[in-house]
Amino acid sequence: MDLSFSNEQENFRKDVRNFLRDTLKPNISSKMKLGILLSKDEIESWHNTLNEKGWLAGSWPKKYGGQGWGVIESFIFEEECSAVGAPRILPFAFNMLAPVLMAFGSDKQRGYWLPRMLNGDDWWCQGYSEPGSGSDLASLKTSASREGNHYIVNGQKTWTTLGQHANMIFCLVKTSTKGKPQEGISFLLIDMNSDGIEVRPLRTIDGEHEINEVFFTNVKVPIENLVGEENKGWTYAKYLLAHERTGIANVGLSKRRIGELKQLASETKKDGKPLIQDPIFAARVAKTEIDLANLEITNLRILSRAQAGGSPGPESSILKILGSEIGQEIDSLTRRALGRRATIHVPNILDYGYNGPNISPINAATAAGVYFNNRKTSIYGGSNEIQKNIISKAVLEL
Amino acid sequence: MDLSFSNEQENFRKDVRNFLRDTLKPNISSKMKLGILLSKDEIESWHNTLNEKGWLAGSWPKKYGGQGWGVIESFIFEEECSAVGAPRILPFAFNMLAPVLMAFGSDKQRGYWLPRMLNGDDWWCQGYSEPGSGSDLASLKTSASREGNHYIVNGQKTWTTLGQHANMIFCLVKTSTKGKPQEGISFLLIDMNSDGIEVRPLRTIDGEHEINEVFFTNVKVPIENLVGEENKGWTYAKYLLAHERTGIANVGLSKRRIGELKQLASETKKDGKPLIQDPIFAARVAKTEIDLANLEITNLRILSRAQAGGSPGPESSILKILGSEIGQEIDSLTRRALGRRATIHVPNILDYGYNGPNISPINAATAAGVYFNNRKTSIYGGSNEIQKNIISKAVLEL
Amino acid sequence: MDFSLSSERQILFDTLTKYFRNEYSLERRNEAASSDLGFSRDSWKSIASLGVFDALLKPELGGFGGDPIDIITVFEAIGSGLVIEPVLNSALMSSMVLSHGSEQQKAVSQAVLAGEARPIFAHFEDLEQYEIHSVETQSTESGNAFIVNGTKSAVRHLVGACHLIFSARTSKTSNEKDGISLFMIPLETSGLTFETFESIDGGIVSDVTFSNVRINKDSLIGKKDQAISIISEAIETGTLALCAEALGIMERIKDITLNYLKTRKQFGVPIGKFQTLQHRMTQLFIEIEQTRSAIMNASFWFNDSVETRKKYLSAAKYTVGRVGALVAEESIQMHGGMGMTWEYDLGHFAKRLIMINHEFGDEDHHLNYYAKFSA
Amino acid sequence: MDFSLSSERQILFDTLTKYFRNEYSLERRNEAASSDLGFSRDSWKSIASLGVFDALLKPELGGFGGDPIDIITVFEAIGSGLVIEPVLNSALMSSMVLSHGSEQQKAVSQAVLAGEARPIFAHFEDLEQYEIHSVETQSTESGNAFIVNGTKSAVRHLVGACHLIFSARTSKTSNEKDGISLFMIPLETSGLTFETFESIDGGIVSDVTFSNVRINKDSLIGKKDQAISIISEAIETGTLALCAEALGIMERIKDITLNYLKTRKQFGVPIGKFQTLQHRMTQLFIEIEQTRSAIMNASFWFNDSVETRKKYLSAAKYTVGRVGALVAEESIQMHGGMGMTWEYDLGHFAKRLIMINHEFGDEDHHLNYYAKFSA
Repeated sequence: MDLSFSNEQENFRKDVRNFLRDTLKPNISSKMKLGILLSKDEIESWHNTLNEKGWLAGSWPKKYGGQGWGVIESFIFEEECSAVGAPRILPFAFNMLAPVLMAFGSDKQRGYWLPRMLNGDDWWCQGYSEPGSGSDLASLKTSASREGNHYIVNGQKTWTTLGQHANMIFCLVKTSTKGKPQEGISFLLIDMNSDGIEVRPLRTIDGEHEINEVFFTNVKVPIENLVGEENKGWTYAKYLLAHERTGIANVGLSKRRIGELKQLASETKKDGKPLIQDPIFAARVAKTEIDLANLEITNLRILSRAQAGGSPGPESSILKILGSEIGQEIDSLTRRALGRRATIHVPNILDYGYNGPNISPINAATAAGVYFNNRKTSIYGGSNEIQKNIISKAVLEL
Repeated sequence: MDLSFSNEQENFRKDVRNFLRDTLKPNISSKMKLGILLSKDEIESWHNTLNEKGWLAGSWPKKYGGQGWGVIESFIFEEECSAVGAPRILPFAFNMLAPVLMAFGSDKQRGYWLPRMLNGDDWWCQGYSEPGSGSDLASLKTSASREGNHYIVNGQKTWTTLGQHANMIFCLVKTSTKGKPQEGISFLLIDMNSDGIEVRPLRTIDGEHEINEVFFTNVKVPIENLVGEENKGWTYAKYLLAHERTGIANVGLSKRRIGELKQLASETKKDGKPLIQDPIFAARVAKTEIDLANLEITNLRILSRAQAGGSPGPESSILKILGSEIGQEIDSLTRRALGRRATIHVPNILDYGYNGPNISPINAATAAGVYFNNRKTSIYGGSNEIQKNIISKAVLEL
Repeated sequence: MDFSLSSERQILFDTLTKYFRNEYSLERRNEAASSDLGFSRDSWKSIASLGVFDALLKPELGGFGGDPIDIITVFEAIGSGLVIEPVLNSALMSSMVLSHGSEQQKAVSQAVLAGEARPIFAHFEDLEQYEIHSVETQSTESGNAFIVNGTKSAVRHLVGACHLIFSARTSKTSNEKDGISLFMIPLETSGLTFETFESIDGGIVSDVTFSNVRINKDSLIGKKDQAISIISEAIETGTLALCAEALGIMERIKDITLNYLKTRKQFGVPIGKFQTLQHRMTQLFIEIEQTRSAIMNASFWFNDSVETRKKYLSAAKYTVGRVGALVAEESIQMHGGMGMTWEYDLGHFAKRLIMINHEFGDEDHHLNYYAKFSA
Repeated sequence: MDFSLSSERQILFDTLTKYFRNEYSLERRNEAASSDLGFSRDSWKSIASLGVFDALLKPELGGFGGDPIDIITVFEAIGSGLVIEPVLNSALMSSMVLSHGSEQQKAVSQAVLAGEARPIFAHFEDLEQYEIHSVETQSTESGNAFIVNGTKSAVRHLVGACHLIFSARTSKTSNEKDGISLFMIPLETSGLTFETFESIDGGIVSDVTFSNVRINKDSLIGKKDQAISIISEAIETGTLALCAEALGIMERIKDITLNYLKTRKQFGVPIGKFQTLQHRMTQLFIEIEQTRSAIMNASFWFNDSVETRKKYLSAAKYTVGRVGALVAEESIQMHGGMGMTWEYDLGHFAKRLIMINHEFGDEDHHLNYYAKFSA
């Protein structure tokens, strides 16, 4: 048993750190630290910066333009990015669609779509959830019927994160109503500029526009945009879910945010003394910090098992549950630390052209909004209830 | 809205207080405060003392020898008894069987059994649970088949509290296998001295002998010992469950015990200062105290609704859940307050003839044992999970 | 012992909840909340005309209510309607403060009753969390005037108010609870600067800064240096009201969530058939019942000794804080994605419920207070 | 980075757990626990002969292990067997303390390794909870001797020991951490009185009182007045061991409870099919995994700086305390009545798991420590 990183890994960490120091713009990192949604340009610009270094898809095999990073390298990269507030690489193309294409796509699909991802030619979004099927994904209703060389797609997707920027969407659609619900699902790549697609914003409770509804009315999709076999989409979706988990514990991000919380709580006061000296608040912070220190090891244990045995198993559901709960606890403590000023809600505080008053402490501008927005983290990507069902059945065999 | 007691009620409280001051023996109250199981003699002696005053079955109608107390009077009586550590009146005869006999028994049964309860002629125990049917009571298997003027009873009951002292047991038995499981159950009174009955002790995890297994092998029970109609026992059992709840919030008891806990925590030390001054421990105590203060009102709200509308409704499941949880939290804090000395286990510390060493603080002698023993309070009488099912279905209509 | 409302209060409660349900839609509320004023002048007048202010104020303040039970009755209804108008501050707390003032000052309070004035009482400052005596704004006597310097922080409803009522230190004493005075000035007094922000739960909050603001001596309310008990009483009354508002919100969230559990289907059955959700919903129900009990208790002891009042008030606000967070978070979680959307009612109730924890002390603050009073 | 045990340690762990499962039944354990000695001399010898002590002790103490990983490996196995013999105190902690002593004193430690001696180290006193420096027992120099007065409280396994190792104040200093010394005396030294009590989790605990006990100067272990770091190291090592013991117990409880959920039927189906119990069991599983991580972390940082060691050790003991109570209470609850009975295994594991929270600091104590070190 040895929990230390190898020399190579430590050197890689230094490289990442240096790279971030040289390339990350302060305004971007400030926005990330305040939990402010980046603009399309800002995200694409960061993707380009990473792509120039070859790190946009580090975990991809080298033959596809990646670095062949193992899970530990990916972990180190994400931890360093989180530590300084670098933007998260959008997962839809790189962590979700790409592994499916690599495993199940045709040579032609791989050869066409993967380079375009690296170049930033496409902005991908995910078409899974529907109004009537959240956690019960297999009950989805969007249909694709074959007509000649096309599928005709009808239906509605929802909860489509950043779909407003996307030109492509990968969808689960119903291609057959025979057998179990899972057996008639296919995996389709759809051009968002097709006739019959409408994207409507769906504001979240903090007032942000991050998610969308996507409506499909007789949308024509060429059959070459089917991934793998017809009616096998459920298998690919499950494969994708497993791959999606790698960074889901958010250890690096939460570490940075606990540090910021402690800093904040040393500036705000309770009965004349710094809040962080209040034994009850200090205990809340310490509990969260310990949970996180434990999660760091749990995360590495599960990842290194994945490293050895292929994709992470159902145990990775632990990471989703704990990662979201700890993140939400930090959100909660941050708004508590702000006391009465938590009510302030100025998410455009760092926008170019903002000419409102300064806010002190600046965290007050977004803390409550972030708290409410992040309630989503225990809901999306398979709610924590679904994760518990998975552990219960697949790990505990109940 | 007025939460105060009437003058009559306050006067009644004074009467109870005076009575207890005059009659309760210090040794008994000390045992109660340490959570020590009383002997058969001690319990019977206290029942006699109450009976002489007419308060052994105060909530019974006057025509049966009670005082016709309402729920508020019963609450006051129990609160005052708890406050000074008076023994609990055993519920099996007075709160469980008696209401069933009053509602469903024959005149002959009422005339025979009720006076004997008051006189202390019988010690009743309850024969509900079976090894295979705890929370799923309707699945019980003990059978009673009619043969002439008798039922022949075969089967096994378990979790029979203080059954080792009992000469009578009221049982739910299976008299028919037709229809739903609930429809073939009857309510039978059985003499524990009958041939074919064997009582075996069942030690609890704290080493105490309070509960028992009762085995029935071809036990003859006269048909006049059937209560109400054959196969209607489930109705009577449900009626009984509702009646059992009146004192179940244990508000008075928990109030006294929080007081004792605070006293204890002012004597033990943490880093040189009284433990009660430790902000974290003080917060734990305060939380429990607030929960209890809230429960006191919730209890009175539900009881006074019961006063108005007959028997307490399914809302009374709240009282069982909160009452047991708060009690268990006090158990937990008491052992915590004792620190390293909580490990000491001398439940016979107050026995006549005990010649072992004194224990300081004396709470250490029993605190851990009581903590473990009281894990039962969220299990018996319909586990807290069953109570939640009841609320969910009967109150929330889910 | 009687846990039901008197028939007059029951009628008031029913009238208010009916009004809020039928006339005061969430859509209109949110529209008003995002206006420049942050609430609706029309709604303010309607609420005044319903007799809400009369019910909240004692006869000596011009009303015909003002008992703790009146206050919790009205504010439970206000919570159920997610009312965003400044009833708490302008009608209740300002009137209580002004009742200690001059006849001229009391006249402002009378105008409130008529729906014609809206003074706002600003007390808390800067980064200090919730301690009532943490006042650093200075008001220094200078001839016939006071010169005021300082900042009041995150004041709700200040935009559109007629007068600013505020606290300031008028002398330094060894006891930090002494030396605080109260003042009322017109909002347009020169030297005041305002910074306004959107509030997460709707409406506008303001920081108001005094830079050598010269105010008349007769701006003083009551006795110099001795305002802490007036402030405490107003804030304690406000705290009781907030608790009841939170309860009204919780009851609405309970209804919304129960309805969702009964109608939303997954895996072919209503999700309310899943035992996990049943038990979690039951937990919420139990906690809400306990919250109601806590508030009843606080109102029952409200006119007892100061220590007893504070003790049970802190017990109630602690309970509201702890349960409020639980109810908001669990109800969103049980809804899944739906609970996260702006268009659905739940989120707006949840936001207000959480932010009530940030007014007049959160659960930790009040647990600590309770522990002091019950030691 | 490698999370697996070395093959030697894996073999040791497998050997021990196999032995405890096959040769060390719970029935025999409970019989030994309720004997006058409180444990079994035979089991003690068997454990010694299995090489447990060699694995626990560093080469300089006569063993060939002693790494933090050795300690957690052995003690997880000890927990899984609910072993009641004094491995922790007599073999590990006493040896660590004696390694600072004279050759004569070290010889006792050598006899332990051979299974022939059982000294017991008694440090904590009276009603103070868990602070290591809270020593009030006095040891006053008097010519060629020390005169000792005081009481050591609730000492496990003292009955049947050969020697008593204890701490006492030998001088008053302004720093309460200084002025403490260590001694070893034969248990039969005159002037010692013992009061023995049954322990809730099995075995015997003793209060030992010194009344003007005259002991030889050569009873002193190491340097006078400067024992605190020796004591701390022994107790910190003991704390790590206890954490691992708790983990072994949790894993057993998990297995017992999972088996029950899969086999016990109610309402016609295994109770493990009820979603509420599935989610609660999943919660236990997650928390136990986190506990294992905490202990790995504590062992990883154990030989780092004192502050870092203490920080992660407190994180682990806090986690063990919090999760231990949850696991014990939830597993009993999910069993229902069965979990309450003496004849079923679960309760005995649960009792030991809870009482581990009462040795070397409970969750509150260690959370507070952690907060200090991470401020």
